[in-house]
Amino acid sequence: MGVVLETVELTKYFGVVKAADGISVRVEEGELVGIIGPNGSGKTTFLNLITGYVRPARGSIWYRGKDITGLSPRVVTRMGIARSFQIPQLYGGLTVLENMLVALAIRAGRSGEFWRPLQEDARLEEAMQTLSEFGLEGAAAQGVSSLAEGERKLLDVALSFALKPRLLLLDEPTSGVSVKDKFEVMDRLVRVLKSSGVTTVFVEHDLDVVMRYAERVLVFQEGRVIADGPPGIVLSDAEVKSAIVGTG
Amino acid sequence: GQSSAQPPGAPREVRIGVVSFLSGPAAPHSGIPSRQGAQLLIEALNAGEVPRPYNTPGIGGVPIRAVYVDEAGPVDKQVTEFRRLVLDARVNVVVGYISSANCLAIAPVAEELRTLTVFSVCGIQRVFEDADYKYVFRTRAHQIIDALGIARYVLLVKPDLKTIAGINQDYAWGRDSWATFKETILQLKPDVRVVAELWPPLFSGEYSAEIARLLAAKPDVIFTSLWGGDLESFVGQATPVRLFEESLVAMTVADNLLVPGPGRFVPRGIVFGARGLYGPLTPETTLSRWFGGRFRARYGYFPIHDPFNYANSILGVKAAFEKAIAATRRWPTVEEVVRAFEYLEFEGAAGRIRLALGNGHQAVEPVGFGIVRSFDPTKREVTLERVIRFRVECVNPPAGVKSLDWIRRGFPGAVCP
Amino acid sequence: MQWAIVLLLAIVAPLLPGWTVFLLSVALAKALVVLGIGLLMRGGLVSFGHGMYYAAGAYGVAFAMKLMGIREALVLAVLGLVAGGLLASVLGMLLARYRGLFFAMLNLALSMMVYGALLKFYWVTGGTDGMAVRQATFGGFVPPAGLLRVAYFYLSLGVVAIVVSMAHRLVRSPMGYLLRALRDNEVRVNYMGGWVEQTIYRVYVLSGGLAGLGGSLVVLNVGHAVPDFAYWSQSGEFVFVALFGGYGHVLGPLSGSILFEFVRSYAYKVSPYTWQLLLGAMLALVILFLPEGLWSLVERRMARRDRWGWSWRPSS
Amino acid sequence: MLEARGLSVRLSGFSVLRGISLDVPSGKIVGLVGRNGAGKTTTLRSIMGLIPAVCDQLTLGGEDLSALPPEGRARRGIGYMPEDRRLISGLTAEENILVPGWALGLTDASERLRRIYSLMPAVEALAGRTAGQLSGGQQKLVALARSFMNGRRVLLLDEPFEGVAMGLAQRMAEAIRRFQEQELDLGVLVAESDLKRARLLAQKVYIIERGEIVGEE
Amino acid sequence: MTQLALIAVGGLFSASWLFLVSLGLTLIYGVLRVLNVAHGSLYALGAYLGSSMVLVALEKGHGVPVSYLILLGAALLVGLSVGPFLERVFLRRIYQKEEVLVLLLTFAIFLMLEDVMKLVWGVQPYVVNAPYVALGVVKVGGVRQPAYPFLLTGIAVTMGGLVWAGMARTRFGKLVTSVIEDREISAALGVNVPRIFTGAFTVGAVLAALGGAFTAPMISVVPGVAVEVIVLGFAVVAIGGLGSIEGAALGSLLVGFLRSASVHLFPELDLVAIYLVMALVLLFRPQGLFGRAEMRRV
Ligand SMILES: Nc1ncnc2c1ncn2[C@@H]1O[C@H](COP(=O)(O)OP(=O)(O)OP(=O)(O)O)[C@@H](O)[C@H]1O
Ligand SMILES: Nc1ncnc2c1ncn2[C@@H]1O[C@H](COP(=O)(O)OP(=O)(O)OP(=O)(O)O)[C@@H](O)[C@H]1O
Ligand SMILES: [Mg+2]
Ligand SMILES: [Mg+2]
Repeated sequence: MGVVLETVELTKYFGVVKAADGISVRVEEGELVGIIGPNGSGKTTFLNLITGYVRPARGSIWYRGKDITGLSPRVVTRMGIARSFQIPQLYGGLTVLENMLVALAIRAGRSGEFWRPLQEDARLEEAMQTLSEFGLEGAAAQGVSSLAEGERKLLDVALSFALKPRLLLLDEPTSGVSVKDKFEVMDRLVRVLKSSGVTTVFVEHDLDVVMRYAERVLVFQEGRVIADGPPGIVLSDAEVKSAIVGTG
Repeated sequence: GQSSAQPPGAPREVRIGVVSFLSGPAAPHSGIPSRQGAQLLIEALNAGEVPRPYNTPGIGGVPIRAVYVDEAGPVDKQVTEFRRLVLDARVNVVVGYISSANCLAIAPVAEELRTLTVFSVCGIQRVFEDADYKYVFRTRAHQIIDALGIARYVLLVKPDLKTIAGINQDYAWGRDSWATFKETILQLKPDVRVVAELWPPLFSGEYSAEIARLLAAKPDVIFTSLWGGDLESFVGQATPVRLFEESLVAMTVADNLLVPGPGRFVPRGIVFGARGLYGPLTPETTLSRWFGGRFRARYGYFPIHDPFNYANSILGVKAAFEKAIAATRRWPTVEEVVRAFEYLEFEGAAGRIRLALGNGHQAVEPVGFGIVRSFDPTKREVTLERVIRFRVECVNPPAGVKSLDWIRRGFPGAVCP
Repeated sequence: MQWAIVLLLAIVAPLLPGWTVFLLSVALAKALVVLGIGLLMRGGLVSFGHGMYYAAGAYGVAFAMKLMGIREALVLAVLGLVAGGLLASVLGMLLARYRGLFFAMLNLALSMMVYGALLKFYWVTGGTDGMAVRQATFGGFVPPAGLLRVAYFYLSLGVVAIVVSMAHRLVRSPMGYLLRALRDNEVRVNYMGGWVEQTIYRVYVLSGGLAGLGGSLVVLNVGHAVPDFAYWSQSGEFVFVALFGGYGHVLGPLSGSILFEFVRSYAYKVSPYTWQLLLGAMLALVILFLPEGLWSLVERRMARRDRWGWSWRPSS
Repeated sequence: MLEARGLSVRLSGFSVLRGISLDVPSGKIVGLVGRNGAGKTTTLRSIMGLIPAVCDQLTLGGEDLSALPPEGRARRGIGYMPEDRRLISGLTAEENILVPGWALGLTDASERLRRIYSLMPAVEALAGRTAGQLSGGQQKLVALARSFMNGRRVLLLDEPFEGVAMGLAQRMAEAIRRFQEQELDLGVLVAESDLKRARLLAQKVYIIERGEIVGEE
Repeated sequence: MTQLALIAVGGLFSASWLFLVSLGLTLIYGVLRVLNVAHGSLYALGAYLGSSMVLVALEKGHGVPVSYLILLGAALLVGLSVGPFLERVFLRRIYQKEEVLVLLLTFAIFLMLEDVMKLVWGVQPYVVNAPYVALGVVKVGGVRQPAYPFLLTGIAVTMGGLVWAGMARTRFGKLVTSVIEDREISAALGVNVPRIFTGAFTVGAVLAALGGAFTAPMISVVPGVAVEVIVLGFAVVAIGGLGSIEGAALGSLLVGFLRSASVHLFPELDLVAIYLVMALVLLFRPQGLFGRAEMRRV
């Protein structure tokens, strides 16, 4: 079991706001790590830093022994890190299916291809299958701009999942997804991730979800990691409790 | 009797396409006056009201029908419109064109479509110096006469001139005009110094920086080929700071300032050119008196060069047709008209026009200049002093010689005052 | 669909009056430029400077004839393509970083500098007077006068047919979709590992090449190249036609270009004094009531037919 | 206060809402609970006038709303918090909250702002920051505060707690309750996907499924 | 020394004019996200109406001093009537569409207005330079310079200040920001979206007409004056950063001074000066001098 991801003293201030204040974290191969913390504690920023959307002022990021600090999201993604977004990032002008097909085509390195149609049979089949894993097969032909918020969220996760990453970063994957579907989707997702050995880090506010799926929990507060450990232990910690329930 | 009867084989009407700027910045001073001239003449021809030798109605007794087309728009548009005129509107003759680029582009198309085409205003010498055309004619002299003539003029009225400057629009007309002027001056008086060469963009309209530079440089003579709205803006901005008193300003297209419109004026003391003997320089002939009078009565001002140029083209067409009819005693083919047109010498609306250059397709003309003594804004007339007219042989190169070569070689064969 | 239209055009062309054939040839050639601009627009990039590639094609032909004596039509057309593509491949390196109106304006600035250069180096380019282009040959032959226009027409039509069918493939290919995707959300494209700049660069070079190709065909038809080809208003017109026809479908630019040329010619004809009013009014109407372009009319029609077709099936 | 009868919406050929009827009485918090895509957002948006809807009746305190444009409905005192936050990213958080006040020319805008801050101190801490840079949850908070600005008679809250950490969610719920106590006859309609959470907050809950109300409790 | 002074004064004049011409453009872009080609037409309308009204006044024997007020009045008349008309009849219908589409609609309006002006004012040129001449000349470095451009400078500074204060400091400005960014949610928050649009467009139209009206005394007003103004205005606005008033000011100064310097030092550059500045600025600061680079929040 190697270290998949390691951050060293990651620091990023936005003006006076300490979005990351010396974050050092290590994630092992195959782990399923949950991140919790009050709003504005720097969770999303942490994912932005890892994937190169935001550059750290200080500190470094290592992925499988390689320094990826300062690399662009594209390069980072190409190295096998995918992420989903808190605010779904979709192609508003395309249908659900087309969104998925684009993801698959890029993953296969076919984005420069201009003579064969996007909708190849094999690709179509995989797309439909991935969509059905997220319960979106019914909406395949629908334009994404008319999706309900929860469906958008699911599609967003599905798109990052479809990239077959080795490290998957999910930003609040189930917020907006109704309670009934939440666990169903997570169950399926986690099963696949586990069986294929994908290392996963997910940000979540719903403690039930964290308790159930995370093997390890990081608690963020004001840009720092204030607790790190198995969910049962971390969530019963008094400091953590006050952080989660206290200031916001 | 004989003259008003139609020859055998005559069509019901002769269709003439008349192309000039009807919109855009070239319309007010050039395009619209041109159209006015053409329209007036065509109506009078059809009514048989034009004095001799054009007193027969229409062309060979056949009435003329004019189709007016806007010259504004890109060159591919012009070519398309030309084709539409010929192939769809079925005109027999196309007359007009003001922009040199359009003339250059249209000429080969006219050849292809075998359509008699007579250029009216455009002045670029390249048309007939660089190519031979069969169906294309130009009934005005090329632009060399303007800048060359005005150079000779300023040397005559200001023989001690030491420094010159130029302000010309940054496009072919401005470049060519300045080159001609400068070359001529330096050829005739090599010790003259050029102190400023300014190139405002076409239609820029704001010249305060240029004027300041000219005032600071204090050249003896300033040459400008500005025309239309640009010229007026320049005049408007240069007058209050007394540029025209500091330097002798020579304008080749000064007659543009005479087009009616509120508030416009001609400054005193400038060298006034009208691209030939037109406007206030028009010689007294039966036709010029008639045309000028009619034109003034109808449009409220004495015609400047553009209406005269368009009228000349139409008169040339009539003369050529009727010469051909006289030879064949029937309605002529276009080739017969072309043959009659070549080397034609005919009575223009303001003096005789001779097609002496370009194998008989290109006219030569005299040119004249004067210094503005006064301007009457109600009649839109200037009084000129020290008027000098240069005969054809002085300002036009001989046949077969390219204009610029002719200047550089020191005007061999020129006959000048 | 596109082949049907090509076939139709090919058959009726020789029967049409001469000036219509000419107008169609020019419209077809310009449709290539519009198509290239339309491709970029699918990626959310509007260029107000493609006139420079159009001019590059046109002047490329003029220089090839003047300096190298090349007269073969097809060779000249390819030269135009190369000229436009080359210029675009240089400028594209810089422009691929820009989006939105800045992309539009920087294109405009560059094209105006090209325009300025064509003016400034007048001793080479003839300045505003432009450069003449002589008749081209077809396989070494000069077609007789009567057939010349038809020959040019078939040349344009052939080129357009090939390009349109290639474009049709392209818009349905991964690259075509990626273009639409990056218009909607570049962030997501990056996070899928897609290379936004590279895609834009490729399409930009392609569209520059198409503009050059269009320019070369236009100048062969028109016979004269002028700096105005690179003027911003010419570029603006191309963008206009792209919207007028609708760039959502590859046939949009084609139909838009043809219709636009006819509409404009018609406006010149019926009201030589106020053609701008007529043209402006027509364009305003299209924009207000058919914002997806004229082709959307056709598509709506076809969609209706589809639905109608469905209703015939037995209901389940 | 707010009464809707037979609210139906068709969007691009799909029947998204089919005859929804609901009451939001004054002084009450009403929940609207359903799964993803059930039509909660669509219901709220059509009450706000943002999508065309067909209905038998849509009244606010007896006054017919159906012909009013969105700004007219806002003027009648309906505060709206959209699900996807929709802050004006170019303005600061405080300016965002003030927008309804400026737009409607509310004379008591600054007084209301003070009240909002006292209800939600966390918002005051963000007041001067550019809205576009706030974190997802912070934006939710500001969007809620903004709906308070002109929500004098009805609040339409679309999944207000989604993406909000537990502690803050509790305080937001508390703020909603206290705000309602202050604005005597305010009715609140909360769209929620979590029945449990809805029950905690609301006195009455409608269950929506595939565009229809299938139950209430 | 003289040359330097002349370059400075010339640059200031040129800059004032450019700023006056581009202010309304940048405002309308900043507010409506509309790159308004019809701006040129409004400018031309201001020029035509200004000239013809001053002409009538002078003929009626009013003194020249009144003419400055008349120019102002003409600009207001054009802006307040044509502005709302264009906005209500045309633009309002397609705001939610792409920026280019709106741009091209304004281009169609521009085409129509070109001919409308021809029908109203004919094709004869208008030169009404009494207001220009009346202000006399001043000496700069021993060279006579017209005083009128200083008036332009004054107007440009005043207008720039007013608009800047109006946008940055007032609630109206904030509401406008809100409407631009999210029309739908603004309406739901009680903003009367149509009124904001009409208001903003009208202000822009008044500014455009003002530029035209006060330029008219310097130039010959002929068909086609609209065209040149548009590109120059666009260039200045792009240099400064779309929608930024400070940017337009700085852009005008840059272009103005470069043009003035090129006239004195290297006249060959005059034609391309403005595009040179534009290309250089956009290369090194893609968002324009004062434009804000926006990062999408994910
Ligand atoms: N313009 C449209 N065209 C077609 N279908 C639409 C359109 N807009 C919404 N829908 C569909 O209507 C249904 C209801 O959507 P709505 O947003 O109201 O759901 P919701 O209950 O708010 O869901 P969520 O909890 O995920 O936010 C969804 O299935 C959605 O896909
Ligand atoms: N681009 C930015 N500019 C300025 N401030 C920023 C930026 N991005 C984030 N911030 C600030 O940094 C802090 C951390 O934000 P972040 O989005 O990481 O929080 P979070 O933990 O994901 O919160 P939430 O749970 O609400 O999503 C917040 O206070 C936020 O306002
Ligand atoms: Mg977050
Ligand atoms: Mg919803």
